[in-house]
Amino acid sequence: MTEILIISHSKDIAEGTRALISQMAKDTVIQASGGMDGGIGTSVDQINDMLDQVQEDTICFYDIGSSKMNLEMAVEMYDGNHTLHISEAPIVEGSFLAAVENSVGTETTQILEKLQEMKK
Amino acid sequence: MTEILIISHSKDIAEGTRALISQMAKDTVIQASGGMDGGIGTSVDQINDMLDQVQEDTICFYDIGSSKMNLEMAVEMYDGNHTLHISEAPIVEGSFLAAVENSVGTETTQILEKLQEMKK
Amino acid sequence: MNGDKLLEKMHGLKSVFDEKESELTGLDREIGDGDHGVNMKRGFSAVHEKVSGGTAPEVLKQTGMTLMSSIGGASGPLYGFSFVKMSDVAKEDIDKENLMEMLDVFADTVASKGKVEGGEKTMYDVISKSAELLKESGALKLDDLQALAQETEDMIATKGRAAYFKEQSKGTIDPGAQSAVYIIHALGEGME
Amino acid sequence: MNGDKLLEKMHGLKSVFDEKESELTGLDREIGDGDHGVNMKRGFSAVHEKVSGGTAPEVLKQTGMTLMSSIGGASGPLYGFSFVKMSDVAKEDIDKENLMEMLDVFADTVASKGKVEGGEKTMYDVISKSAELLKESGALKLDDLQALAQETEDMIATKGRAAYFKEQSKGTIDPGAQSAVYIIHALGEGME
Ligand SMILES: Nc1ncnc2c1ncn2[C@@H]1O[C@H](COP(=O)(O)OP(=O)(O)O)[C@@H](O)[C@H]1O
Ligand SMILES: Nc1ncnc2c1ncn2[C@@H]1O[C@H](COP(=O)(O)OP(=O)(O)O)[C@@H](O)[C@H]1O
Ligand SMILES: [Mg+2]
Ligand SMILES: [Mg+2]
Ligand SMILES: [Mg+2]
Ligand SMILES: [Mg+2]
Repeated sequence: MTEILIISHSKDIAEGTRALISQMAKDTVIQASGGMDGGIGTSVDQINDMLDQVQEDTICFYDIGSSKMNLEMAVEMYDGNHTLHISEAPIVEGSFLAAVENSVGTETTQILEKLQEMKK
Repeated sequence: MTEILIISHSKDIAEGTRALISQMAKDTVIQASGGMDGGIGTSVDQINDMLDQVQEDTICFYDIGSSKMNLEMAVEMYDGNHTLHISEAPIVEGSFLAAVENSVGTETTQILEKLQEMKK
Repeated sequence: MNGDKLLEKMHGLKSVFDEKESELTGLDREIGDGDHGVNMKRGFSAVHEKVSGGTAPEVLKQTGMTLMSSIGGASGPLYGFSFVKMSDVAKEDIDKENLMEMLDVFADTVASKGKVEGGEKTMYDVISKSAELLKESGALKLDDLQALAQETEDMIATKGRAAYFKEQSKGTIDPGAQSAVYIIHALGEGME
Repeated sequence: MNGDKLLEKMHGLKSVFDEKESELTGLDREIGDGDHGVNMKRGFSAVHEKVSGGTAPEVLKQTGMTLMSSIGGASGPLYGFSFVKMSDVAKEDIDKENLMEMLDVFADTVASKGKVEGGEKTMYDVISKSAELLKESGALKLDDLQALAQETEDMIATKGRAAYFKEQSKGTIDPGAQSAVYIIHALGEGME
């Protein structure tokens, strides 16, 4: 089953989004990470650490600009066996939709289509 | 200058979004609140408390379904002198855009137009 | 039914929801986020603690305000605002006819706030049929109300969190429809 | 320039960014989120602490990996990945010509990762012109590099956080362009 990965500039946004989602999508694996040095920021490392744990194809969400760059870079460097999708959907609402759809068994391609209708 | 109000199901999302935004929009007034009883939820009270503090026209952001209902209700019951806009834009990315645009002096109507291009 | 009697009923709902917590949470775990039991329990515990009396309309209004503040889910504004609105039409001494009026307001408020209609698998499916039930059967019996909630079992949810479950929302009674059974039953008790 | 010499330069950038922290932060406060000074300081403190030696390509690669992990802003992946990419073309003993090659790779990497071109008011405006500068003037003098950064002052930002400031981004040197001056100056020192 598809997994969800969340990278935010803020640890709080990452944690809060995970909590919000997991309430409704208990069987979906969600990894979330954010922040830098106790403040706002992201790093490729955090993403790499999450990618190391990935066990299935994964949809990845980011919040603003530079986390996207880090995410793209980490995905480019990834040499594992799973397909990684970077979604441009809003981090909270997009990952929520994806996780819930995923937990009710919606196909990944269909989830990705739904996410594409969102715009941030 | 227009103010920003954020209501989330998660205290962490609310706090994190505020932190992310205020870094770049230092002079924009941002109120953010979320969570219920230490967990996930929202209540009209939290929103009313924030609306009591509003000093200017305000753009309000919510995350998912029931926080919208609470927000609509609070806005309907509001009897202050300022105009309250409920935005359907994504909570993190929408409030970020609005705050930054606001802090560089973009007109509120133009900000609202930009927000309308977003979709969650 | 005067304010005192109504207050007693509202306070009594605390123990009802204490008892039904796991039932409601169980339903919400199937087609929601699994908090409806906790939400309703928290809401009516707060009512028990904070609503201390007055005329019937006053008790309704205080109950509504308290529910809005304390439930914490979608059902909070829906139930809360409905009680506030019912206080506008309630008499100091509520009779059967007045209760029908109140139930109509209850349904209208949920419809407008929830942007919901019948058949969408929500609390509205119970609330909207209860005035009719009272009119036709002369009472709000638990079994009859439960039958209304039961009708939501085969529905596919199109509002609220359950809507994410689409076809899979079939087979579970809507949690809000179930909690509405207890609230409306309490309102109607002793009015036969 | 061998690995030892390069390491010395990379370690030396720690004190440069310690000293320039408030300058860079000041610029980023005008047209960004005010963290570029802290970011660069954190990045090169980590390099000082963690990069301990090897051949020139090894030092570049370690520096890049460390910057990627520790800077924490948009400049992290841009500088970090650029150093990693430069390590692919760097010789064990870097001469002027090899440095030109490296600077071209630096520019190409930023262009592709940042999806940026010249005139967008970013670090790219300094980086992309530095190979040319080295070729033409035979050196990477601080004044000449600073003149490149200075050119960004009148530009309107269309990439990164500064883009949100639109016309108001005019009048401030791009923070990344300014930090690029120090990095490229360090790379070029003693190579005249
Ligand atoms: N738009 C709506 N209209 C009517 N009822 C709704 C609506 N959304 C949710 N509900 C009701 O609320 C119930 C869920 O309440 P609760 O679990 O307390 O809130 P939440 O879904 O926010 O966790 C549902 O079972 C349904 O009856
Ligand atoms: N897409 C991009 N392409 C090239 N350079 C960029 C891009 N985005 C940002 N930058 C550079 O990064 C600098 C800001 O870095 P920094 O403040 O550390 O990151 P952040 O903007 O995430 O806080 C900018 O001044 C600019 O030079
Ligand atoms: Mg619920
Ligand atoms: Mg809930
Ligand atoms: Mg910055
Ligand atoms: Mg930053």
